[in-house]
Amino acid sequence: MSETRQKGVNRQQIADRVALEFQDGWIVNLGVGIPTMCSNTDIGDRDITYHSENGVIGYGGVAPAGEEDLNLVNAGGQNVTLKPGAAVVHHADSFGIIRGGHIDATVMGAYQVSMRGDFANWKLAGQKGGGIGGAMDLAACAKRVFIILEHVTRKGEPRLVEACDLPVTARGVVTLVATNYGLFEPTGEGFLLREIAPGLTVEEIRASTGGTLTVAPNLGPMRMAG
Amino acid sequence: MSETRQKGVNRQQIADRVALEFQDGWIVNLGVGIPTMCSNTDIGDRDITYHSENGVIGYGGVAPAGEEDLNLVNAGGQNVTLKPGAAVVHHADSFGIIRGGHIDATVMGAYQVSMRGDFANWKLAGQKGGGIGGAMDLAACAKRVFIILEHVTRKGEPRLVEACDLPVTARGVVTLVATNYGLFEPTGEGFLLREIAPGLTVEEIRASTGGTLTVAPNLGPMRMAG
Amino acid sequence: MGQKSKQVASFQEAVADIPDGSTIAFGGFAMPGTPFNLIRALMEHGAKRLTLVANTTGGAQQPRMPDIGMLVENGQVAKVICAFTAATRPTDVLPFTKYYESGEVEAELVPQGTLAERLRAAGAGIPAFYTPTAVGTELAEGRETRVINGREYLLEYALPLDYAFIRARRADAAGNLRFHRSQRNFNPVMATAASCTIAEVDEAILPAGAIDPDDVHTAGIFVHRLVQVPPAPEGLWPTKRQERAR
Amino acid sequence: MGQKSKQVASFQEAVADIPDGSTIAFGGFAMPGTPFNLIRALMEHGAKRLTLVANTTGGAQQPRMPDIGMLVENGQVAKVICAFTAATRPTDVLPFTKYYESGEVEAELVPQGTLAERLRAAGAGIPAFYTPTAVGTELAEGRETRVINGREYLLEYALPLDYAFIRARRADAAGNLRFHRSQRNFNPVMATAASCTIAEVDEAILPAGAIDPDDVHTAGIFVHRLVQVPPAPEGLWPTKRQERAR
Repeated sequence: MSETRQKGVNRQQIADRVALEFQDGWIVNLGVGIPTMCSNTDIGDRDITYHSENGVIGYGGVAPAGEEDLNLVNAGGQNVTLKPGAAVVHHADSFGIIRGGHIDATVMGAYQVSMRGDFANWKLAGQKGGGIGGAMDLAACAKRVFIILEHVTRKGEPRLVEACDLPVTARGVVTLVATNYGLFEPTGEGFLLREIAPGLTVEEIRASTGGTLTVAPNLGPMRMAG
Repeated sequence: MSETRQKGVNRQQIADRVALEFQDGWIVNLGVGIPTMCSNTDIGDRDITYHSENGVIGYGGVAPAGEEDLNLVNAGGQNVTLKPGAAVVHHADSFGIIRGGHIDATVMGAYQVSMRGDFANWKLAGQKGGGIGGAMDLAACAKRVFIILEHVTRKGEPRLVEACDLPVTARGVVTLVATNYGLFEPTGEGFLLREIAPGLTVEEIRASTGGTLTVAPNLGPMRMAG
Repeated sequence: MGQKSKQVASFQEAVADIPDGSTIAFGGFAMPGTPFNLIRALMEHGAKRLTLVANTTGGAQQPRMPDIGMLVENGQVAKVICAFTAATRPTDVLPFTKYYESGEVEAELVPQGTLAERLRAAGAGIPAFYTPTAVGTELAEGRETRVINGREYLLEYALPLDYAFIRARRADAAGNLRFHRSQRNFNPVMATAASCTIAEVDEAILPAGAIDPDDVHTAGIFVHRLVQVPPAPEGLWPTKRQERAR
Repeated sequence: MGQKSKQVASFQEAVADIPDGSTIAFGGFAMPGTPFNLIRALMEHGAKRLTLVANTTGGAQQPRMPDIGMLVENGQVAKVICAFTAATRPTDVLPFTKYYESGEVEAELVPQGTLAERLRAAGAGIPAFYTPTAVGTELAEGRETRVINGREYLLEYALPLDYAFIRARRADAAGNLRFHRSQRNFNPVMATAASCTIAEVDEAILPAGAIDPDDVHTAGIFVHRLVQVPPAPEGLWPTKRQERAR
């Protein structure tokens, strides 16, 4: 992904906008890629516990070079640190936490998200097999599913679509979508544009969005962290 | 139970006879009452791991007075000691061990055992409710179920019966029955008498046993420990 | 995490918001791990029409400690879900029995392993599972079974809780817990199954991070309130005695 | 217990009796907890028509370490059960992919949490359970679902293993194990699901009882063979490096 090619806000800004949703005391699972960048965002003194599929509860930032514990990684395989109060459990207990509804929010990347809240992120068209990892468990069971993606593909096609044509990860679960163009809510009948990125117009966004785009009465600029 | 009232071997001797069945490396669960006494038996250098429903794996004898750890009990609530190599798990994991077939033998008391290997030990006739505890899990899932009971009730009625008239704990699971009269195997068609206690005759035993009693071709005296 | 302590000042405060009709589980197997102080506070609190979940209904031990039998006698209980509604020895009569036999209180008798697994399932998002336990018994009568690989199994459902009352040896401010020996028993499992878990703790609450992450038995995300047990006689049940150094 | 040590002298000896057609699981999530030394020994051993269970098929990391992809290239594998048959980034091509796409090797793609739970179920005597994961997806097509309390769930079956290959930080002679940080991952769960669990261990094997019973992560009853990992370069993957003291 080239930052110059894409309009709107940059990747860290998309992550920042999603991180602003996190409320004090939440347990949050961040997917590989842009979602990981949510942990860089300054959201004041809100107390967030980050959970990783491999059973790490309460991890912090990436370990400084030379200080890595090689046996301590997050879901993306990065050597992370632990915050005070962290705990480690095994994989079945870790997914018990996920499946049991103990995760307040999961943030994931996706290929497509539909206006009914379906999304696809594990298998490309024509591919045999795929990479599911923990995505289906998180998608089906977290209290809130936030999706981060670039608004259009490299070919300029919409990723926010009326219905996913790729195999879905879960149906009807997405509550919020953040892209470089803005912040959206799948409503069932369309995508509700709640915030708009600087330099974009509603008409540009509508032209790049599949399905129906509606605009929130209180449409505002895309909120930034700090 | 009065020792003078009953014929045949005493309670410790019944427990001893069952303990002689334990093989090197076995994981064994002992029920409350006479079964607990199996851990007193000298079975040489055979390495037995005793498991208790509350998640204690590898407990030893009862703690000497004044040296009890009040937070360490076996299934009967006795303050026990731990052997080197012991481990503690929680209740769901402890019954995962039971249900998962990791227990080589469970030894339990019972009100009745049938010639098809059913047994009853949780509810008396006419009682509302009962005391199941871990008995149904152990009975259904241990690799071997050994039952210890006195051969007849206080009224002199057989406890080895053609079919249980009390509510059963599990069906078709009992592989060995030890009583003060001898050692028996439920075969489906009857009880096979394998060993006979001193002072008893086959005819006396037959008269005190429900269902069919058959006698092993190699019938021997009831084996003793040590 | 760990910025705010989960410690509350008293047992009264810890149970103050419990509404009538709640489903509450109590850890404990024999004496170890039983939240006697929280049970006493619940008796003082007076919440009614409760559904209680525990291994036993209590009342067999002497001297008598706060237990389900006492809550029943106090008129607070509608139903009990447990592995014993009677003692194993028919000669022991539990205080609970007379209320159960008269129909004043309802009971659901569940094999101990099935009880533990139903709680674990509730915490782990498994709505139902199959088990070989109780197949062919009175408990399976009229219920759904299924043959899998030639063996018959009983369908059992998750048992979610509103509250879990548990007891631990050690806690940090983030709610991470450690249990001592067989104090552990049902406590970690009930903690995962409850919307709100309240732990009474033998030792002084430590700062967050004082327990190594590899040594945590119950993760703090499952624990919502902590109360330190004061020394006897104010606090019930010896907090530490005669432990064998290994 | 604890009278006889479970330690064996070499990785070769630890895997010597593994027959063709076995189902073998490998612990590990990214690098931590992966039994690289046992995998290498299995490649030398040469057992064929294996069914392998793991989170991924491996091959993404550089330098390349012994993994499922290598066992596949070695002609030892009939089927793989895992949560990734392709990388998350479509541009990463796994060595496994070409064998899978050509049909030489079969694969069963399972969501990671369902995989962990199927293993846990096998160890805990639960033949089948319901889960919300994968409902409404391609993975649920043609399979049995059930509505419980108004929500749809998918029926999943236990996944029992012949062997589990795992890696731990510390062990005693009785087989009790401790893991360091995220080294734990699938390892304790796979250990419960296997008829024979073989653990490679970072540190020298301790006498039975050297690990406090409250500090055991995997109980020795689930562990059958222990092999100590020798120092690099003979032993694969640093046994201890740069660990932050807390």
